[in-house]
Amino acid sequence: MDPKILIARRVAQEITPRSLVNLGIGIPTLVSDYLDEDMGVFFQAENGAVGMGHRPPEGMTDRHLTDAGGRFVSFVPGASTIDSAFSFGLIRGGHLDLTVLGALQVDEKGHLANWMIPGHYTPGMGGAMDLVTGAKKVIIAMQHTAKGEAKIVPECTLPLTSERRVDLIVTELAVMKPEDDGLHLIERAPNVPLEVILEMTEAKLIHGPDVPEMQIGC
Amino acid sequence: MDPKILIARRVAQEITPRSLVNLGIGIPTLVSDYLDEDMGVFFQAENGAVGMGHRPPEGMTDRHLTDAGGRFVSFVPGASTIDSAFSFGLIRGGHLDLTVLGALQVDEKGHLANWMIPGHYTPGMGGAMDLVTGAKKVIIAMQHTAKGEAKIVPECTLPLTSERRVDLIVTELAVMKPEDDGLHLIERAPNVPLEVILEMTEAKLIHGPDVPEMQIGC
Amino acid sequence: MHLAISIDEAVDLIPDGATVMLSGFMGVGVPDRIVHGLAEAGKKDLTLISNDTARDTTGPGPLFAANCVRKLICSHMGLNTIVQAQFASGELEVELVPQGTLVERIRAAGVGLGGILTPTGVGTKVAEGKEIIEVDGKSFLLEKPLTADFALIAARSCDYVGNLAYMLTATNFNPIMALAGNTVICEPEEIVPVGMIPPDLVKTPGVLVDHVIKTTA
Amino acid sequence: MHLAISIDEAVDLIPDGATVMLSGFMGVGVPDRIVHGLAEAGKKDLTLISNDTARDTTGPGPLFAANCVRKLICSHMGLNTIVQAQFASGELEVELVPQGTLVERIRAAGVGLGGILTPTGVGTKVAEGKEIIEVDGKSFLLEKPLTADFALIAARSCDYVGNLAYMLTATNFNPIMALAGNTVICEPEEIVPVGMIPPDLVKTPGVLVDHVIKTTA
Repeated sequence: MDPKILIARRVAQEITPRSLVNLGIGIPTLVSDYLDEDMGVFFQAENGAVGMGHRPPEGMTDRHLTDAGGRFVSFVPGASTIDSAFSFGLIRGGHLDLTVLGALQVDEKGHLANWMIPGHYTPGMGGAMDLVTGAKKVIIAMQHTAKGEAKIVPECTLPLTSERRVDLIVTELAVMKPEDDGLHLIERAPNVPLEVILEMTEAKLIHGPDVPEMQIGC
Repeated sequence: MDPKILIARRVAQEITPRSLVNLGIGIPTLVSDYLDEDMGVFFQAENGAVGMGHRPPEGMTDRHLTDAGGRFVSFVPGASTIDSAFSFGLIRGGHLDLTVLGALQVDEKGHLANWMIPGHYTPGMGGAMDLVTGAKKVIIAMQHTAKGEAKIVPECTLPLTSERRVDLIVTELAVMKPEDDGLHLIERAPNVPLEVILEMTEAKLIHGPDVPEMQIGC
Repeated sequence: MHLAISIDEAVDLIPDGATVMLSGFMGVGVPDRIVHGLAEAGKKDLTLISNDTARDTTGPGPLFAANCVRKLICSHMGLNTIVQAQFASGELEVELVPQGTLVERIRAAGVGLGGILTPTGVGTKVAEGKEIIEVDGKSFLLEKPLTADFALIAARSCDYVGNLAYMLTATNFNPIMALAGNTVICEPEEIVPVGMIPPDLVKTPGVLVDHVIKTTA
Repeated sequence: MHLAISIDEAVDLIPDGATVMLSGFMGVGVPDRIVHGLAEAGKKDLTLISNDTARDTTGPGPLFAANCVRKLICSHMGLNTIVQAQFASGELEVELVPQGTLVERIRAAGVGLGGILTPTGVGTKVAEGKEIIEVDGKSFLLEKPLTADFALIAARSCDYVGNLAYMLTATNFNPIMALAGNTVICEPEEIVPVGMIPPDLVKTPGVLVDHVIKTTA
């Protein structure tokens, strides 16, 4: 299975019925493809969309209805629009049940760095700091390493996005959960040996003798 | 002329076209009766009405459209409704051009006391503190004295409504304006001698030899 | 999606001693049926957060007549004689808050801010015991967020997602309290099918609403 | 009441060096005609407050292509290559603000609050040089109000009172910036007679709007 699809499918399992969910760009966006529409999940975007549906076909787009990337979307029945202050009120106020975001680094404390590489061009944090600080649950969905460099590290060397501990990290190799005592390895991807995960991870991973496999029933 | 009507007519002269105005209960409420409707003034109420018109006739009332006292009102063309946070955003944010309020006491510094008499039952300040603190212009419309007691005093003995200096005080005897150097007597009511005003006022009034009469052209 | 519940079911959700925000302004935009339900059920020791207390028999009035309220946080209680008597006798504790501060404290709780910095009340009795924060040479009162176990709100229209639309001045505190209650219960005048309220007319997205009350008993 | 003005008249109101809030989100809900007007007029040294910089030719893009902007306050400038180049060369000064903080700072200015107390940014680079306020044991950043000489906003519908209604996600920053500009200029898609926008559909009361731009040149 494509690593990105594996990650998206695993993250989709974390989404509960009727919840309000914000998906970041990249892999997180794919998550909505693996959800049962009957679950009544509402997708929110920073620009004030509550209840986004699929991209409409050519000829049925409207320039007043877009996602946070400015791409045309549709609305599901029961959708609504709110202004930017209200949108971030939902995010900061703990009304957003889940945000799924990418990362540059995550560390043993569950701290996230995903907006800035000093010395490089920084496009801006957009809504990321509010999302990570305010959402009820934060899941990081990312490739386990970047060009061979570890992304799961003992302590973030890049500037943090928030002081808040993320709730879950899902990669194509593993599922990890930061807790008070450190970063727990809780699942392996199908057919991935424990040793491979430990080798690809600079952070110390806490685990028992048997780490269960993800159940993603392909 | 009835003293209350005199006050209301004089205050009405202070209202500029197309302004947003909040009228308190009592004498201030009368002010709207003496305005030309062509002026395009919008009356605002704390409960979120922007553009209140006259009380509708029996049979044309609606329980969803009331003023801040819960009384039925109508809307003028171009009226709108806003929520309570927005309503006080207009008030506190300096978007309200004028508020006209009653007073228990006003003093030489232009400080207002209109919400509490220690030892007596205090119904609550409602929106008064926000109105006095936030409106662009605050006019006090009141009877010059209360049961023989002076209401315009050297320094308020009752708890203040705000630290903000009110802009104008209009009574059935005089118009007064608080400035940096004290309280200026700027107009006399028709046929009221200067001595009467000075006698009825505990505060020191600054005035020239000739205090002009109000021009209210009855 | 919500299965609408009865007034009795809604009343049963609210225990004695709960902190309850009740929307409305001088009796307008108040969820009257649930107010009567709480009064009839004889709830005790509620802390009530409400702009005002309307009159003896309107708005929150029935809650005082039935001795449900131990503490009241409001901006005005002027026209309710029962409130006046209970306050005078000492059985009702009252905290008076300037109206703009009240609604903004509720909003702050709802949108995850640590409090508000307001010029209202600086230099008055309202400032007593409160922190003053200087910003660029100006003084502001630090007023803390105000939350509640329950927000009881009224709407003109509601769908089964819980989306709410309000009407005219019955809007008032409703959309703000809908942000701030841990559990939000809405008493609508009508419930319509999902999709019938245009997205731009929704003032409270259904994600904020926990329970919708049936329009019939 | 407002007599609608032309784009040229609106452009003439805005001097070089002005601080300008421009609404919109990735090019949606932006008053495009006035943006082009300012670019064509060759305005200089503007301070621009905008959520993002969209792309080279959309949203605020033309202002950068015409070298109108000296300082930019935004939450994201990722997809505009001209902004990127001007920032790299040092000719454009940039202040990055978290999006929720940006909109709430604008609102604070508009509603007369002394600033906001937000948990966003605490413990990050964003907190550098800023005051931390403790409220009941939790830390919040004190972020100051953000105002502007002009707010340039876009609306779906407008009447001659200046009442505004927005459409779907083109709403975004518009109603908030309408509160915070010293002079508010609106570019509507349509102007309708007074009374045609129902009171509950008005998201920005006309009292906030100083100038309305004609829908035809």
